[in-house]
Amino acid sequence: MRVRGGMTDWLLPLLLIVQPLLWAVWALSRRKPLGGPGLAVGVGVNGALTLGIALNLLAEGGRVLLLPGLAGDLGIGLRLDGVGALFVILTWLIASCCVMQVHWYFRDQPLLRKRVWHLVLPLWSGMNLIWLANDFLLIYLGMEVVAFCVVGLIALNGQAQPLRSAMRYLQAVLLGTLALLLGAGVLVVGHGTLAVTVADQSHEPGPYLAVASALITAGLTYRAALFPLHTWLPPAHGSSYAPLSALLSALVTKASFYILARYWLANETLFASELLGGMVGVMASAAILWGGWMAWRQVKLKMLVAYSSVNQVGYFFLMFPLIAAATPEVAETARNGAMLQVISHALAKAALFMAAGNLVMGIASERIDGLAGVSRFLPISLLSFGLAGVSIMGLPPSGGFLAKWTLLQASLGTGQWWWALVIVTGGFLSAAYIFRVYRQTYLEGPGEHDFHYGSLWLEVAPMLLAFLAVGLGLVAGMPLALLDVEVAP
Amino acid sequence: MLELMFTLVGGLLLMAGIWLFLSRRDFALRALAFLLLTLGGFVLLLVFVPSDHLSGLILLAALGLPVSLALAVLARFLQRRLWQLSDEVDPDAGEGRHD
Amino acid sequence: MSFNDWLPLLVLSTSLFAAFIIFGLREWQHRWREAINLFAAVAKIVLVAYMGWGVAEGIEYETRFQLTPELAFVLRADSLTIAFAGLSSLLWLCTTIYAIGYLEDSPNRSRFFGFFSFCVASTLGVALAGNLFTFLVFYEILTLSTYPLVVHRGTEKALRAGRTYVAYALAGGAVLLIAVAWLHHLVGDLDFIAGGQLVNSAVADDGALIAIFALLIVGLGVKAALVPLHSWLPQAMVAPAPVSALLHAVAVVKAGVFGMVRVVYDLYGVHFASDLGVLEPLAWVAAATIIYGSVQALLQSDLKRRLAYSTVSQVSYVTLGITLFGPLGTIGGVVHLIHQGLMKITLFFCAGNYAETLGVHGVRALDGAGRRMPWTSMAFTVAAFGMIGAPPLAGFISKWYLGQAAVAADMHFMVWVLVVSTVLNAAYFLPIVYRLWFRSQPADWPHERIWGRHETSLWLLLPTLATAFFVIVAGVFAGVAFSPLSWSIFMAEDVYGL
Amino acid sequence: MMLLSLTLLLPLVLLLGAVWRPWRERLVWVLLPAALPALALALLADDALSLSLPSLLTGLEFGLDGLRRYFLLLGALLWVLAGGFATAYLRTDERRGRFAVFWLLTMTGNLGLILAFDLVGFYTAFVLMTFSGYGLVVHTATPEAIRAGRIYLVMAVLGEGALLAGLFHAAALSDSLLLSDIRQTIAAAGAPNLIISMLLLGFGVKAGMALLHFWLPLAHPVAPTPASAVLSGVMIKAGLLGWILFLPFGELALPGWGGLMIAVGVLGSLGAAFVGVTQDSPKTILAYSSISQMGLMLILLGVALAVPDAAPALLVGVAFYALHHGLAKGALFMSTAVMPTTSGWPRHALWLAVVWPGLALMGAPLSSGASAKIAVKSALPESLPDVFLGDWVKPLLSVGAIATTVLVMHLLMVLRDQKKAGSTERALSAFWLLTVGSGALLLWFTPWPEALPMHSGLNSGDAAELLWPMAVGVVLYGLWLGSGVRLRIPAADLLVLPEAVMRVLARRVSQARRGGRLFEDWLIDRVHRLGERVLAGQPSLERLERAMRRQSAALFMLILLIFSAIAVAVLLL
Repeated sequence: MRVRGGMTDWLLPLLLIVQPLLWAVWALSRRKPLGGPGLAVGVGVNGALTLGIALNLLAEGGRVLLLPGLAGDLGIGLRLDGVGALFVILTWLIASCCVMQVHWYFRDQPLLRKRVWHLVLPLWSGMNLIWLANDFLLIYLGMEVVAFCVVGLIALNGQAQPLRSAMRYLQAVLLGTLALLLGAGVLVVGHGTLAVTVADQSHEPGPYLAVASALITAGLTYRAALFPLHTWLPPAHGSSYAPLSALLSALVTKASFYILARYWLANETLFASELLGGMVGVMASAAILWGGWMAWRQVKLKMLVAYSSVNQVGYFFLMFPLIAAATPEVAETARNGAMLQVISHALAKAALFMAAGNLVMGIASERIDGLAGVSRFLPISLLSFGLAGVSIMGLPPSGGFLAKWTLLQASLGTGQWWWALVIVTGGFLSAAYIFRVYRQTYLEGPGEHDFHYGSLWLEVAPMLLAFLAVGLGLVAGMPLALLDVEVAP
Repeated sequence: MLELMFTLVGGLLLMAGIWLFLSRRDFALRALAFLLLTLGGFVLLLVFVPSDHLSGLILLAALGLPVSLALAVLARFLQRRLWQLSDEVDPDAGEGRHD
Repeated sequence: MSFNDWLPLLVLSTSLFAAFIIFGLREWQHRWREAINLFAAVAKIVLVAYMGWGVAEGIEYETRFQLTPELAFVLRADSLTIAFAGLSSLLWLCTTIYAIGYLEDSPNRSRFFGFFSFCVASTLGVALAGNLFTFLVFYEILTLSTYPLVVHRGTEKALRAGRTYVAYALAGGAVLLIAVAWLHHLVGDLDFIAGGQLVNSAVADDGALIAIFALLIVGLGVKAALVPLHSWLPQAMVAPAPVSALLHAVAVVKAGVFGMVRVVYDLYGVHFASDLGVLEPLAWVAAATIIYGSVQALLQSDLKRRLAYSTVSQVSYVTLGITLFGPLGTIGGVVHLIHQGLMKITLFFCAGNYAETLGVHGVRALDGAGRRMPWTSMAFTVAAFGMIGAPPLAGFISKWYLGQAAVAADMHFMVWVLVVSTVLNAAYFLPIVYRLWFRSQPADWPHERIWGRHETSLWLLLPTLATAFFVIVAGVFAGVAFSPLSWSIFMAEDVYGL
Repeated sequence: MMLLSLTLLLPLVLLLGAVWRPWRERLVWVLLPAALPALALALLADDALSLSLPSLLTGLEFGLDGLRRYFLLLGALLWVLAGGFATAYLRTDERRGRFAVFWLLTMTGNLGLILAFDLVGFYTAFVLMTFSGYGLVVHTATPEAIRAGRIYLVMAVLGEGALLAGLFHAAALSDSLLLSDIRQTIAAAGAPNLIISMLLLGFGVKAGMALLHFWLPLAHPVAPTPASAVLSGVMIKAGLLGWILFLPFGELALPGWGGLMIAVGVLGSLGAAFVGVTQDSPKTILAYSSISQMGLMLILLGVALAVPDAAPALLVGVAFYALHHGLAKGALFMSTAVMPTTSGWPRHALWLAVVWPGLALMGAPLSSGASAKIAVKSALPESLPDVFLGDWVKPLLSVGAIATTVLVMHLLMVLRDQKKAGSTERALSAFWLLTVGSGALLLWFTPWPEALPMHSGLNSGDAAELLWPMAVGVVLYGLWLGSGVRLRIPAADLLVLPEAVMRVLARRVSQARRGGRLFEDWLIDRVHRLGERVLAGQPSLERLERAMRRQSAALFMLILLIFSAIAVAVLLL
């Protein structure tokens, strides 16, 4: 229900977006870097806010909060509905685990610990802004905040290689967002609204909507690292610190997909996009195959996990061709499948990166074949890597499997059975590179390795996330129910 | 008359952007070229916009373009920082699998 | 949710909890590990026996969770479940005792026993699965839980065998996933019902159903080692003896065949399947596997590889049994599912004993082992004659029913397949029995280990003798009430509604 | 009822003792008593007797009827006497424990199959007897014994396979497993050729039918004497009993199959005698004599099959003939191992005891052979219309008798030359004499009321019938001995051809085992190597990735143009 919204409606979402910023300012003002309790308080507050929004949503259903005056007419404001709330909860979950992991990972590097918070926390608020924004302007704002923070995080250790990946990431961001901006401009000119769900303001399809969709889709595929435009992601995530790349790969790439999904889900009926969907589908299938193949060939553990992201992003984007060709309820199955895939991938990828970080730190070498005989030394990290791998491969009982199953159902529902083949081959390829790592861990090491032990706390977060990723398969009912909370038109 | 002037300026900006984009291969300038392209796009859009939607376009351009400019400057700064690290080798070298 | 609803889940979770606890144990806590393992095994047998008694009385056990609006996770116990669950829980106890003795002082035992009980949990999951989706879930988990067991030794050869195994198993799983998804799309959620689910479904498109059946059989055929898909089985012989015993006698191979039994009887319905005309080609594939497996077994000089190919051949008896339309075929197939488990596990235990005690792996090196290890060799002889199908042992019962079923279903060629395979079985088992008993001992064994008075450690010997004893009892007392044979007859009755 | 279960259970219970080493050493002593219950059952039990065990296997039924009684009497007598003989014969042999185990197993199998009333029970006992018989054959573990054992086992397994096929078809036709019902259903189903041929082949291997007899002349010489006595006396009769119980005698006229059986029988009796004469070891001659006698019995069965109404009498005749042949052959085998050392009249008396079973075989008057031959001749129908060799049966039987006489004469001559080989042990001679005596005396008083009436063969008509074949035989043997023709045929005559084939096959298998890699192993290695090569090499993919990375901006422009082109195209169409 569209309402200008009194103060009470604005309080919770606004607080949710601003809280991480205030937390960052507080962190900057202190001389010593943020200690354990400080972090715990911040996470607790954010958790409470997230919970508040989710409960409020379940109680009163979805609604749109528009800014007063001119901005309101253009549709600028916040949109509270199931999908947004789900992603806010997901962000809280993963960001808090990453915060804990960062805190323990940089235990003996106070300087870095000081600098890292003023990048991570604004990133968190930028993400929350993107999830809840109703229009392209706020989305653009959120994307740029996230971009600034991510560039900083990638280039954190100041060596040449990460710096170069940061440059490449910056180029991707700049070009992608400008295309988004131009698309929004065409939208404003054509339909006089900036709102993502154009249907709220006007209902007749037109040339402006078609051109705008093309521009926006192109821009966001670049930011989301879909196949031909994926090249910035592996070096960026592969070379930065493990907990940070966990945060980046689990959340940041999802933002662009999230925006594009909202746009398509809302306006797909307005612009007949069978062909565009097919093109995105082709790129997605190429991403699955290429990502899987390159991941299987990698020598370094973190590069393997990074390329696995390229592989998995392909699965999300398979949703678009399915929506384009589907009847409403099959489109809903496709959406559920894609969202489940996003959630389980976010959890699994974060766990994978953190576990990989622990393993790399333990055996002091980036290479996979250095992992021989590690099963005796780091069992818990290995187990979390294994469980997360199960979800990535899409084997039961993980969330990945249920997502793969739902996408299969959607693909068969739309009659385009070839996407099913792509999904299954992709599953096989991801099994290939995951088992390549398992294989090494079972190899009996030559003699006694000079492993050095990190702190035990480092292994808690990946284990928790891995269990969530695998357990998602059994409790998938809840997130899907949340997805159905819509904004009444 | 005003439309004609706007289309002329928009077209000029587009041409400059494309020329800059094709001529230099380093990041910052490429970013700048794309910025010019988008600016040209906006100016052309001004020709078609009905009067009541003008405000939305202005708002969008007013916010978007400066931020993009800032990003282009950040790209420039990072590039110079990169050279300072005296990594004279081709910036793309060492990206591959083997290092 | 009365106790009857929680029982299937309880049966499943006994070994799941055992797995998690054992994973937590440190390497040196082997007292604790053995205690938990044995307790879980015994508890499981008691529960399955109770459930078996209940099913015989006609009580309905079902645990059902609704994952998504149209997808349910169902665990149900019916007569076929009890047959397979009973077999796997009984043999799990024997194999656990055997494994404790076999891996006396080897590394990574917590990891081994953790995945060991995890593997049995997934096998029981396969047995208890109430609908096709749950079956698929546990079928895939089985692959995951058996991979670490195959590569347990950590040598290059073991890992290569592991890679082959995973490639085959996941490919099979992928094909099965497509088939199940397609069937689910056509017909919706598919509970296993005694008379078969698709008989009364509205799907008119027989072409699709036949294609789905083919995909299902290929997916299951990988684990059931049908001919073109069987090569992973001999390769996986690198695994330690208890693993190859459990894998080949009970867990992986039987899961595949059990799946086929479910698909033909409880999903398609045997009448509907034979009208579709899908049973005939499957019978030919099974026949080809039986003959190919026996011939290959003849050509193997390594004992475990010979037993592996013998498994490839023997498991297809069950598939053959299913495809022979008629109650006799069902009885023969299901009873062989149980008997083959008993016989094969005994053979692998003996192979393990010979390898562990005398360091003997080749068939040629077994001369005179009968004199040095009389009890193990006696068990081997009993199981070998059982496999050949010599009465009064268990193998004869199943061959007897299969033979009659082949005639009843007037597929006379299958009688010749059974006869030729019996002769081939004799051709590759009798020379071994001859070497054991009628050849003199070599001067000294490759690397012999002495266990005081007994021929080998009791941990290894007792399970072997126990399973050999079961082979005899299952054969001789086949007429008794709760014997495998009468249980299969009880099962065949409600499949054919006699 | 109790006696019946005791017959089967006693040997098995004694076998349990074999597990404990000291008890197994003394197991040899218990061989004789183990068979006593069977003997008591044969002599004392009344006919209508049955024991059913529903829970064993698929429901076992045991019992006794008139026809089986002959076989039981033969079996019981021989197992008792040969058992005692074996105890004495093997006192010094250090592997006697193992021999005793196999002996008891074979005995259980043999007695079980005689008493079995249901198909599965019969087949179980049959298989048990076959496989444990192997243990007796290879007891001496000499190279010849091993070879004989291997051939015995190969032929036994092939026979088993054929039998199994036949039984599957037979069992599937009838719903009940009782042997009598099986016979009815086979007859009712018009005696399908497949079942009849499989049963003939399956039991033929065991009964030493012509062309399936190769294992017999090899197995008997190598086996210890008591074992060969039992092998020839009782075990090959199991094949005969199998034919009698399964083939539909008296219910269906099968002239075709009858004719075939007669032809094979003739081949067997004459061929075996011919080869037997050329042998020089007494046990091999005896083996060929058994094949020849089985050939005769096969002829009689062929006639019974062709003419149903003559079947009942003929079957009893064959059973009686088998009883006579078993005892005579057992005595002869034992005599090969016994050497009378005394001189003067005891020497001649003992020599007569050796000759007497031979005379019985020839069918001399006053001997068991005479009454058997007369009983059979009286049961033969006059004419056998449209049956191959139908009206030649009587002459063929007499030709058979002549051949037997020649063979026995040859045997006695060989025994006379080799007398020094036997051992002088008192007990051995005692059991040997007992066997000869039982053979001779038993037939004079009928063991059970409705058995066949005894013909002493003294009245003129019968005597002439019996004597002229003997006379012709003696003359022929004299001529053959005079002519000095010495012919050497290897022991298992025609086996040379199949054995060569087997040897080639075995070499191919061992060669495949050693060197030849399996196709599938080779395939899997190729796949693994391919995997490794892909992982290591192929920089082309790497170059493509780097090129995409360098040109990502241009790529983005391209994607942007493609998308807008699609959007415009959709608009225009």
